[in-house]
Amino acid sequence: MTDASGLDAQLRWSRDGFDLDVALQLPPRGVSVLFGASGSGKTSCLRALAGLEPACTGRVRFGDALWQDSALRVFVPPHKRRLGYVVQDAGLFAHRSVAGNLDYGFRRAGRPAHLDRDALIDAFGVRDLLPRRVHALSGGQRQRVAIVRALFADPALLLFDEPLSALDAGARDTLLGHLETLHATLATPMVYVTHAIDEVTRLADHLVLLDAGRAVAQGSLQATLARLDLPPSLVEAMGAVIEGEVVRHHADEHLAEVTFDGGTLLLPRRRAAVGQTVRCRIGARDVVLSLTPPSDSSALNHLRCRITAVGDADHPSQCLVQLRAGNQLLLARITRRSLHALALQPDREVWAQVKAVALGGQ
Amino acid sequence: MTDASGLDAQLRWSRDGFDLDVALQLPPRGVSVLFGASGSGKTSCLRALAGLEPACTGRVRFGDALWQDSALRVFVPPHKRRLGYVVQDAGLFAHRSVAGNLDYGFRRAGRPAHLDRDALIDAFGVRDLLPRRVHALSGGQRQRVAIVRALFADPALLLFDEPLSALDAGARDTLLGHLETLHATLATPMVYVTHAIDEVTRLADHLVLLDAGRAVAQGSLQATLARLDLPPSLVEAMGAVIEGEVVRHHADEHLAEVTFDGGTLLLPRRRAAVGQTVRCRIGARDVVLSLTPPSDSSALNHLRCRITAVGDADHPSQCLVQLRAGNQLLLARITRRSLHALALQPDREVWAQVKAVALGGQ
Amino acid sequence: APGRMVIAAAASLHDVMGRLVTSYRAAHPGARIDVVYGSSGILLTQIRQGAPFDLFFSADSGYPQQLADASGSDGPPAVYALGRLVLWSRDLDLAHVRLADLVQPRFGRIAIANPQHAPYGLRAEQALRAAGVWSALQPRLVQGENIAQAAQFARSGNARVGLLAASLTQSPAMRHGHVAAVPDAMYRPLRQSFVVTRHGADNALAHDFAHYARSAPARALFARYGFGLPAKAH
Amino acid sequence: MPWLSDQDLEALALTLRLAATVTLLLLALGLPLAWWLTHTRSRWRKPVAALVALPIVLPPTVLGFYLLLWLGPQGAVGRAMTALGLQTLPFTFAGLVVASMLYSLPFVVQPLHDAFGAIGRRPLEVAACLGAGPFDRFVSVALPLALPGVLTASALGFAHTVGEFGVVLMIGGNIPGQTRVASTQIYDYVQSGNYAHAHLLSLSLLLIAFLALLAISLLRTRRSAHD
Amino acid sequence: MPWLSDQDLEALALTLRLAATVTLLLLALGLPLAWWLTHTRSRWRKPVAALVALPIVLPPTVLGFYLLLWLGPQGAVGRAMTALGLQTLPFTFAGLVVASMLYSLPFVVQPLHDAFGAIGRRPLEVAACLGAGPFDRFVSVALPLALPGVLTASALGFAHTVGEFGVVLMIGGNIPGQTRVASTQIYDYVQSGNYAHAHLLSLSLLLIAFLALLAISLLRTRRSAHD
Ligand SMILES: Nc1ncnc2c1ncn2[C@@H]1O[C@H](COP(=O)(O)OP(=O)(O)OP(=O)(O)O)[C@@H](O)[C@H]1O
Ligand SMILES: Nc1ncnc2c1ncn2[C@@H]1O[C@H](COP(=O)(O)OP(=O)(O)OP(=O)(O)O)[C@@H](O)[C@H]1O
Ligand code: MOO
Ligand SMILES: [Mg+2]
Ligand SMILES: [Mg+2]
Repeated sequence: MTDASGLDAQLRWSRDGFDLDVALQLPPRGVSVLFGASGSGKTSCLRALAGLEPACTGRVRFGDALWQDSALRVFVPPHKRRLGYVVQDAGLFAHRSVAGNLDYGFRRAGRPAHLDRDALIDAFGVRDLLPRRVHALSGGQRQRVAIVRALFADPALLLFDEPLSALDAGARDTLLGHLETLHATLATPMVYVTHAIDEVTRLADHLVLLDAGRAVAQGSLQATLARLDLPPSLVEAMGAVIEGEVVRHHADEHLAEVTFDGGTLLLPRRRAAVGQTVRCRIGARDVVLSLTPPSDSSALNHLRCRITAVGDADHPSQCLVQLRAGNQLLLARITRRSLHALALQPDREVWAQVKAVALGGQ
Repeated sequence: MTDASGLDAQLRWSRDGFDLDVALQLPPRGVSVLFGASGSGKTSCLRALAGLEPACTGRVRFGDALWQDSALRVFVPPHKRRLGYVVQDAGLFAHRSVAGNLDYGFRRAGRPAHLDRDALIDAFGVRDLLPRRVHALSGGQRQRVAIVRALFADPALLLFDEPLSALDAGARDTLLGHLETLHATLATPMVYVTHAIDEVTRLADHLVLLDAGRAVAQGSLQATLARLDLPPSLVEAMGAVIEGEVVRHHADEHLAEVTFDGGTLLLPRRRAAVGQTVRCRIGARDVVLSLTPPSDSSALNHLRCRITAVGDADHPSQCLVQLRAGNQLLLARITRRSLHALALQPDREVWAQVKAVALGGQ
Repeated sequence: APGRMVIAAAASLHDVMGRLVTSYRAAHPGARIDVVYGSSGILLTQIRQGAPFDLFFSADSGYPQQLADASGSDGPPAVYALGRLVLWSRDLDLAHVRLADLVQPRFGRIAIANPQHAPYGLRAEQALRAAGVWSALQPRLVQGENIAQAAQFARSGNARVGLLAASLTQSPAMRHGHVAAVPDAMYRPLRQSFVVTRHGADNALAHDFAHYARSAPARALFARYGFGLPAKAH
Repeated sequence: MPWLSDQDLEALALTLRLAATVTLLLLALGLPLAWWLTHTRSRWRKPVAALVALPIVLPPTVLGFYLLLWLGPQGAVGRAMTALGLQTLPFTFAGLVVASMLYSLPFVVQPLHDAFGAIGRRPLEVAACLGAGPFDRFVSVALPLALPGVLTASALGFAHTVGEFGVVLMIGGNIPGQTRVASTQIYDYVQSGNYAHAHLLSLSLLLIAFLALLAISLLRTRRSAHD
Repeated sequence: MPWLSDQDLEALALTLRLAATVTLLLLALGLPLAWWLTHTRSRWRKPVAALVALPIVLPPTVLGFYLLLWLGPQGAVGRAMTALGLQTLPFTFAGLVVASMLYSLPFVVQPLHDAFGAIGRRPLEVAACLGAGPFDRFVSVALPLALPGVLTASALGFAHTVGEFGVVLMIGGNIPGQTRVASTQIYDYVQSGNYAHAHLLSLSLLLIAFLALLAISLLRTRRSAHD
């Protein structure tokens, strides 16, 4: 991928006992997720991209703009990069109220008229907090304020460092939904650091796996997640991400029927209208394989597939089965006992059974 | 529950726009999880228990010790409560190295000989960090140091405020395992704040649900999670937690066979030996119901159950089915379409199908 | 025409210079006359660095002479009074007390002005040497930066006795103390002189005041404050 | 009991004017200087820091004496000023301002330096990412966060100038209405044994100062209620 | 070029002894005082804070004058001391120490107060939960975190005492080896027109102070490398 209009960075940086050496090519739209273990260098990458670490050498190009080139002695300071950076600990200004914090970047961005501030304030549920002092906010409240503040600055590039890790499941789900909507409407690319799998699968278009200061894998989400050779930290995330078209709504049952290349799925109805394309993730652990199409089971979805490969999972009792339904790759995680009992092997035809509820939460 | 040797607290505290009014009865052993949305008062509770908020009135008794009684004007200061408090943002001492931070509580606890410091240091993977300055740690590294520091203080009560929210999935899994081991060996009760479902299900013995400063439900994990009337934020967590005895190991397949009152389960083998009691959670979303015992399917476990009740789920397309297998309650989340197609209703007998891999990660 | 002038006066002239200006002002209504007090040494330094003082009344003749030698004055110094040293105490009866008696411990600490640069301090040293007690008294001597400060040490009782300018002991604040004269012979005469500075050379008021300072009413005032009088000039 | 004389009032007014002028100028000078000291990586940092601190150890009279020599008509600065057709500084209000600034500089810069240091890099980084340039960050983030330090610096600078004596005496010349401030006026009263007037003027000075300090302390508390 | 006389050396030594004594005593007094001011909820807080700050505005000579009156044999304190069979304080080294402490107190307490305030409650709370009692927290957490402030306070206190002149002039009595410090010695040289000696002694004082300040600045940098 050498898209001239995306983010293209070559970062090199050594400091006591930690070496960062990362080449990133991120697409000009959508969400690129940096994923990696604690201490693998995710925050360091974001800081270098933001221009907060002048000691980091290399080259950073964003669209047409050259932000940094150590060889040419180019270095654009952070405040000229039009960033929306949400740092790991929120970093709210203690001397300003919540409203004052939100206003800070907004004013410096020249009060952009196209920003619907009220909508953002409501979406992130910070209206009641506006007059509050930031010391009187809970951890989650701070994080929400920090997100809205970054969005108010009308950034050309969003940098989010684990913005949801302080939120409860409910709030996170809501915020994730809003972030999804945002990135569809805002067209602002986002580099997103997280170690939460559901954030990866729901938000990422592009995935970069960091390990000990190096990018060990990067590519589109679909291509990356269906690989069998990912590091163990990703096993929970593994599975297929399927994009299909909503063809019908079953109104009384609140289900949506989605067709894709490899078949049809029923899933809990979402806001998407008929004809729209939706994304849904089928986790490897949610897939049950059987040799015959199951009957009288509560699992609604059955896809006819062909086994393409079998690989190891993270536990010796289990293995990963890669399947193809039409052009779409699926993954199933099953026990080795079942693999043998059902005599599964590449090229065999099987039925993949997926509960509709397993497709709901995404 | 009026166990005289546990933690018994009655906390009342008003401050601009937020009222805390919570009565807690926590058992003298094991992990009590405070669970609730952002801003519901979890941190406030912990701070009040620690004695950091003298403005909070009420009564706190821990075992035989009366820590606070506003009526009697009793107030034991924090440093006399023998606490191990891990705060939400780690709170490391900036003027000390990692080793110096760890040493701090240890020395003040009188260098307790029974603490196996090396084991803890290795368990939490902080050995390499010992000489480091705390400013040079990543978010996750800080949190791990804070946990070890609290344990080094040889506390009588552990208070953990979202200690794992800054960790990646791999590190979290490892740490959760160590926390599980710890609470089995240390006998130190723990009050644990989190909004991560897997932490609840893996660690909690006792669950307190906080909402807007009030405890809306509390009780043992099993009793609480299998209720059908929990708030929506808990839906993902719902399911059964089953305790059973390991009766056999299938060594070549790395599976363990566990029997409980309602049947037998095969699960990925863990460290537990034959004869030991293990806990495993069966999430409502992982259960598939069928009318006949399935054949040639990769799902290893099939339990014969009787439906006891049907309730609403968080999405209108779905419902929750409460089942009984022996004395054990299970929950299944299925679509209403399946409910009708299979004509499921209370008292009906069904087969609950659970993949072994779904039981693995806990 | 009512003018303005600033007089720099040695610390030993506290009070008497004020009176002198008051009586002079009665004849020159509208003129603004300010007095700046300091130790003679500092005043000289300041004048040499361009201080806008029109007249310089020193506690001796040496400092004005230095100014004159450096052509910082309008004309040579003129003696306006002869300074006198006295022994003063707030609460000790000094009748029949001679300087030599000061070695007795009952006199406690003894205040003098700094002999290095305050003319009265130097005279005090000479007198104590003449009495043969200078070395013996060393541990009990406390020095004021100028003679007014030495007076303050004595007045506050922190020093039991002081070797002070007679003029200061005539002020209302100190008139109630006990005084003993120091024989003139024990120290070199203090020929207190003044000059019109170069700054004041063109100031008619300054020249007029210089004239007044040697007039009969002025001499009477100096005498009332315990000064000796120089031979009448001109 | 005497009442404050016209001269006393004049001296008090002059004192306040001097202290206010000096404090404002010192803040104008000290804020950027302290900021520079906090954030520069220049190798001039330490020498400049030590230089700024030096006036503290000079006895004020000594400082005043050297200023008198340098700024006077024979001094290097004085000659240059005369050559430019300017009045030399000693014995003028402007001279007092210059000298007092030099004398009180460290008492203003040091607390500012500490306060800026205590802010840490985080809020400034956040501000930069929100589009604030260096000067903007200084004004909109560093200054408000360092407010307690700014107040302390102002209080110390103001009070130190009010309490200034040695420097003023040396290069001021104690000229009424021009360079005779309250402190030298009190000294005069004391020297002439006029204790009643000395007490009264001292009391006035104390009262004014107490009110000023109280006001600053109130500002501090209002602000620290935010923590 | 003259060399430093024995008297000069004596004065320098006395100056350093005085400044060191005063600084140590002021830290011993100022640390708990600033700590108390930072954390108390007593209603005496504001009055005490204002009282501590008051000496700043008093011209040193005025302060010295009142000390002379109060501590002298006629003064309230002096009478009490005489009644107890003690020597009165004016004209003694102990008197200089007491007066200088009073004079420099605010310059020590203020930076300490700021530094303690900047620490925030969090580290202290964490320490409490790790079993540290109030005094322990003060020593093991507050002090090291406030180190830059402690250094500033020490530097200001030390330097201010070295530069002390007015107070010493008023209650010192200029007794060699006892109360004649460098500042008064230089002043004497200036007064008697002995400029060469004045320059030399001033230079020595500057050099010593510069070295002391440099040392403190180095300590600060070592420490701030941790941020
Ligand atoms: N200021 C610093 N000086 C030296 N090393 C540092 C500094 N900050 C971080 N490091 C080290 O750099 C490495 C990468 O840190 P970074 O903060 O980028 O990790 P991360 O991937 O964001 O981790 P986390 O998920 O825990 O936030 C870590 O090993 C850390 O110890
Ligand atoms: N210092 C304070 N002053 C006033 N109100 C506060 C203060 N700190 C927190 N609050 C309010 O108290 C409520 C409870 O806060 P608390 O920190 O206990 O929430 P929490 O459950 O820990 O949330 P989170 O999961 O986001 O950390 C919130 O509404 C918060 O806004
Ligand atoms: O009046 Mo003087 O000059 O102090 O002796
Ligand atoms: Mg990070
Ligand atoms: Mg919290």
